[in-house]
Amino acid sequence: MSEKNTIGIPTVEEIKQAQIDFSPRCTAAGRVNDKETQKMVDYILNFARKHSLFVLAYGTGCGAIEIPATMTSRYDAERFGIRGAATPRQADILMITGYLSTKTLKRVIRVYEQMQDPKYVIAFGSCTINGGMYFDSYNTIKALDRYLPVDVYIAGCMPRPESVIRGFVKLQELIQKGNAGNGECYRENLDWYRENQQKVIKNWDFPENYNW
Amino acid sequence: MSILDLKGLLVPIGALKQMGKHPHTINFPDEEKNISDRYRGFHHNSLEDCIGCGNCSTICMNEAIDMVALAEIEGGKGDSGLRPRVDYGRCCYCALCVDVCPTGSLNMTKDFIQVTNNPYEFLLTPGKDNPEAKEKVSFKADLEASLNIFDRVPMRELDPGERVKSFAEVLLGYNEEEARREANRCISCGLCTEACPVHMHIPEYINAIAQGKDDEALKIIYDNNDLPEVCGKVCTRRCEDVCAIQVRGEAVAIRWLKGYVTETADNADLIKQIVTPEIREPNHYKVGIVGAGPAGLTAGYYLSLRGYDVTIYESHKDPGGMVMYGIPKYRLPYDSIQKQVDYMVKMGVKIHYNTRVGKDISFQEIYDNSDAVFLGVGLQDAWNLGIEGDDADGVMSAIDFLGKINSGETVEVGKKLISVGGGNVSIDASRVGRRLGAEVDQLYRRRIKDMPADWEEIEGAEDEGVHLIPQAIPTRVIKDKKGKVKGIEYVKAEMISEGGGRPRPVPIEGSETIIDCDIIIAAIGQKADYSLLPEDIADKLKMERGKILVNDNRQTSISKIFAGGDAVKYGNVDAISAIADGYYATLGIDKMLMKKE
Amino acid sequence: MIREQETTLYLGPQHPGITGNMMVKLKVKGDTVIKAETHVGYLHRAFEKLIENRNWLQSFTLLCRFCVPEPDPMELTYARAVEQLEGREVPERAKYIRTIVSELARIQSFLLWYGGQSGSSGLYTLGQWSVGDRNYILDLFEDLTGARIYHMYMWPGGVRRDLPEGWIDKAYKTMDYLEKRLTDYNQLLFDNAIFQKRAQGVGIIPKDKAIEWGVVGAPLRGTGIKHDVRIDEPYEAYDQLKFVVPTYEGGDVWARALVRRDEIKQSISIIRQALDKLPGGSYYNRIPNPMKWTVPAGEAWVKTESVRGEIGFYVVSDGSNKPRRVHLKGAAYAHGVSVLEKILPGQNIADVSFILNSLGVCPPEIER
Amino acid sequence: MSNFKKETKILKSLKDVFEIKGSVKSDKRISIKADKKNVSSILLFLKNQKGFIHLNHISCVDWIEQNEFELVYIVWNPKTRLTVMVHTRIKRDEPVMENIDTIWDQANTYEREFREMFGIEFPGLIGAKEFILEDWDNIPPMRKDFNSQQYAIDTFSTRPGRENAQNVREAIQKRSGEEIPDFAKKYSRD
Repeated sequence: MSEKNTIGIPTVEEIKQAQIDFSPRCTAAGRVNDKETQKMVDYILNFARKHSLFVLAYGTGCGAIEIPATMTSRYDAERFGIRGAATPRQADILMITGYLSTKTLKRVIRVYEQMQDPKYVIAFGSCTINGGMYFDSYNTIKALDRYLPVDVYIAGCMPRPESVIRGFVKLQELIQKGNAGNGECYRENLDWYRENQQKVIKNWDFPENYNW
Repeated sequence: MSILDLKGLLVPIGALKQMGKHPHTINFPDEEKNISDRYRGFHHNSLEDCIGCGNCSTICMNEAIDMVALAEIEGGKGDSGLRPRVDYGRCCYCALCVDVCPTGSLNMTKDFIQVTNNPYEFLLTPGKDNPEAKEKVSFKADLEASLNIFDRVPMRELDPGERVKSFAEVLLGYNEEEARREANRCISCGLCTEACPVHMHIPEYINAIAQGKDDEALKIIYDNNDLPEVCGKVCTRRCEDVCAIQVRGEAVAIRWLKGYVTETADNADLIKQIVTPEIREPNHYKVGIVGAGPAGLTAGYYLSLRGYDVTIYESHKDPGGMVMYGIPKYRLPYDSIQKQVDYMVKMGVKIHYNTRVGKDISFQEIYDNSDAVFLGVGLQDAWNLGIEGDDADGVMSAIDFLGKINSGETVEVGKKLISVGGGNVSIDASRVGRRLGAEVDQLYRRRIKDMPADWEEIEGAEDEGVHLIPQAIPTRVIKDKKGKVKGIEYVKAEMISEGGGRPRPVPIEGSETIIDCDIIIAAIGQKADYSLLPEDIADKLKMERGKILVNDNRQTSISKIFAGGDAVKYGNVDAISAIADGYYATLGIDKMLMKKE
Repeated sequence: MIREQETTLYLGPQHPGITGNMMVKLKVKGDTVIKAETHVGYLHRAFEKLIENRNWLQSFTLLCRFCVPEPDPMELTYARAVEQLEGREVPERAKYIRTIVSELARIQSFLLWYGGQSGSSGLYTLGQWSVGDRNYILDLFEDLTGARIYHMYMWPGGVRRDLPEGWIDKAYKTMDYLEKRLTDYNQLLFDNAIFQKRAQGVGIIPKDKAIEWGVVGAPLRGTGIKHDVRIDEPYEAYDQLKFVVPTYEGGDVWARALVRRDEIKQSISIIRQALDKLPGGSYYNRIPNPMKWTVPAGEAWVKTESVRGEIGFYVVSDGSNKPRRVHLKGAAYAHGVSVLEKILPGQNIADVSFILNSLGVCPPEIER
Repeated sequence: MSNFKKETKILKSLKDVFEIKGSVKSDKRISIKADKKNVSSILLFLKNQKGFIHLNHISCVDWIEQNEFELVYIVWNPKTRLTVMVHTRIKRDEPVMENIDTIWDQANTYEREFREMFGIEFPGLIGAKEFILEDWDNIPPMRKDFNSQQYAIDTFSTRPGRENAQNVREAIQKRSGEEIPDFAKKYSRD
């Protein structure tokens, strides 16, 4: 390719840097301890956690339509120890099933903050990754990880039950390795998240303290 | 209803009969469900078939598809060198991109699972990042269900029987409705602009036609082509060869659309009114132009728009050069050229007719009086057949033949005319021969599909009764006692390809055939005549194989002399290349003279 | 002695029974609702705004997302509106295929409704069955259109692709299977004393007010009034097929459930007839190049009988390549707000989501 | 046309009582244009005298070029199955329209939506001001002069990583050295 065409086009490094600046990524929860005994305990804890995933029954967007199909007899997600939970206090997983309108985002943040550690977030579909087909809508957020730490993204619009199951399996793997559950990271970076959240949510009437 | 509704309590228990039945659960991921043959999963793009037209990127309402440069794709004529990259943080899997793909290279596959904790991993360049998905292509760019319209709006033309009776124009041109419909087929990718020697703004003017703004279209056309009506009728339209639609269908009729627009302005005043180009203040530089052919006219027009004092010297009595004298009037009516030249004269171009440089005025005089000279002399002399007896009375070159006919002289064609060659010129000669009432046979060395002439011309000739004899090499002209042509002898040839090159015709021994005829028209190429140049200039001017060498600015080895058109070694011999030469010489002259200040 | 006191109860945004988020603000005394107020907007994506930025064909991919459980009627209505504006003919075969697809969509949505209705009354087994069986219809869709939920299949001028090979047989087989399963569903739901007791006499819509209130679809037919766009203003191939529009008296949840139960049967019969009669020929009347496609200026009001009742599209064109306005009137627009607010007072708190489901409220259809 | 007997009859009876322009659009569709002040009496007349008891739809179109909003009331008669579409135009500068939720309750929902999305006032309208949006502080979003894409860019962040995309037309133009004049650029593909 001739040199003429590359003028004004950012290089790979520049793009990488922009991505790093864009979102602090909460990946490892850092629960892996050096001590041998602690390692053993962690292993058992993670094993137990990954086999009983309680999903908060809060479908925020169109992706929720494949959740019934996943949960019911044909795909039967209960094989993996996944089942619904009615309230955030009991739930381990928050599913963001697609687009989030700003009005819902406010509720979702409250829900997320009410959940007990360890807690996981699964993002469904294009909309959570880069805005999806609502990229120019004035009422939906575009990149979910600016507002909440996300553990697993699933591609699709909307993800098929197979994709959903694969997403849960991936989450289980991450849990076993101790690489999932970003509640702590969220707390540490709370200021950064709050700044982003408040940019979108105009009337900020949340309780002052985080642990509520 | 009683409190103890026995039936209502017992019947549901009957559902227990389902117990022990094999569940219909799919044990994903251990067991996979069969994905349908039409599933819309991730994309796959056949990188070789893709031409980078970017139509997928345009139709995508989610702005999910970017066109990016890939290291392994070079690009070239008819290929932008870019390939689509899909952002699965945007894609909604609607497959509109598949249905608008003109080449059918973009398809969707049965792959749909991507799970990751890194949100930056959802960019995929189909075909490059997932070559293995080729086997799993499911939702295909179906020709039948495509959103592209692959069939051209047919052009109305005269009935072949009617045609041979007169020199009336064969193609009747699009009417407004047809032009809009045809313009609507264009996907505005712009691949064509690169193939066009002068890089006309094709997508823009077609878009203007589609929107019903013919005036704007004409204005855009005149931006870098001052003879659009000539091009609209006789252009070799290399643009249509690289049209994105042409890959699986018929190319957009770019030439005919241009013809349609130019015909909407049917006199010079109207053109002036519509085009209203910006004319710069006179800058007192003088430019002399030799030859009022397409190259000379173009240079003259654009130079005068830029404020130069331009004078064109033309040896004939009419402008247009080869376009005027070499193209029969059923293809390009006299009015078409005259109208455009009138317009140019209105814009300030001065043309001296019947002024042969070297005879009526010396080249040295022009050279001394001008700040720059443009040579657009063209190829005036034809090559002889170069076989025994080609000096016979009745053997003539197609250029002479067509020139005579076009300037109103009569040529006695007798009963049988033989035309030799396979280019547009020889087809023209054949078809003119038919119109003059002769029977016509046309001899060509290679196969019909090798003919350099336009397919429409070949078809037109056959429709009108021209008898094509392919793979025939003339060997001898037979004369009668008075030295007049009596017949022509040719041998049949077979095509032999050696070393992967273009197949070469090789004569078959003993296949000599003789056809009786009254006149033989040879159209096997032309050469330039530089006798007008004084010796010292001719010596300094660098040539190669009889053609003048020029750089990108059409500047010759003598910095003050620019050259263009058929006489220059720069691309093909056709009107649009000549126009391009004239246009780029204008830019070159402008650059040279303006730098001086 | 219990002291009765008024309390405010916020039901939602998320609650079982309906597809999508919506909040109902209830004033309750004891466990009886006194006043209800609907709050929507949790799923507002500004479709109608976005469509102004997209051309006629691009809009069509957004439209099916208006209401997730029933994307097809939206596509169909829009396609018909555009065809009406343009005066574009649809081939006979396409009309039949469209009829089949709309009826399949009706069945799959009803099966999902079975799940919601039984779930909100505490009967989870039926949900496991019907939602599981719904997958077989989604499989049919997948074979036909290439996607499970958002088909983007019926577009202006016809349908996108012809029926694939062997699809008709598969469709017949699926219909046979479903018809058998309907008896099982009856056994679990309609013969069940729990459901009968919870559904009868709950959430009554008065017959004399129903039309004026804007009630449509199954809830309207549940009051004994027979109105269905498929017979009022027949479209596609409905005027060539035989079917009955079931009605039940009562106007309560029970009557609405019975209407839906009978409609599945009718839909199966319609699909069988359409498959039998399916004509040959072209399936798609080509639209021009979508990027340059303009639609003549004008307006169209087109109604379709969707799963939840009558939906309509008000489409305005100003002659350009983008729609001026595409305005959806969803069935839930009246059901979810004004009708709900009228029938909830006097009901039990526990019945609220039950009633919501039986009205077929789809919040994304209200706020779009 | 003789086919549209019922339709013409309704139209005539309307024309007798009110000052309106109107025509029968197609089978079962009657379209009339009325002045803003007449709309509620026309709707009342249709509902009480002519049996159009079902309010199908109310729509609003922003005709920013003419500086007007168009309101369309679509009513339906369940007996004759006819539809009447009543169009009226109001000024964009003073967007006030008569409240008709006394005629049909569900009109209240539409009017609340239009108040929020178009900024049209309906005097006497009850119900919370915020219907769909929450804490909206910009111009009403469904108005044509509100640019949704620009707002989205300003408010929400787009994920970086795609900046190396190129425009096909520009890439070819750069390669071939073509110069597109300004007056032609608006016809280029975007």
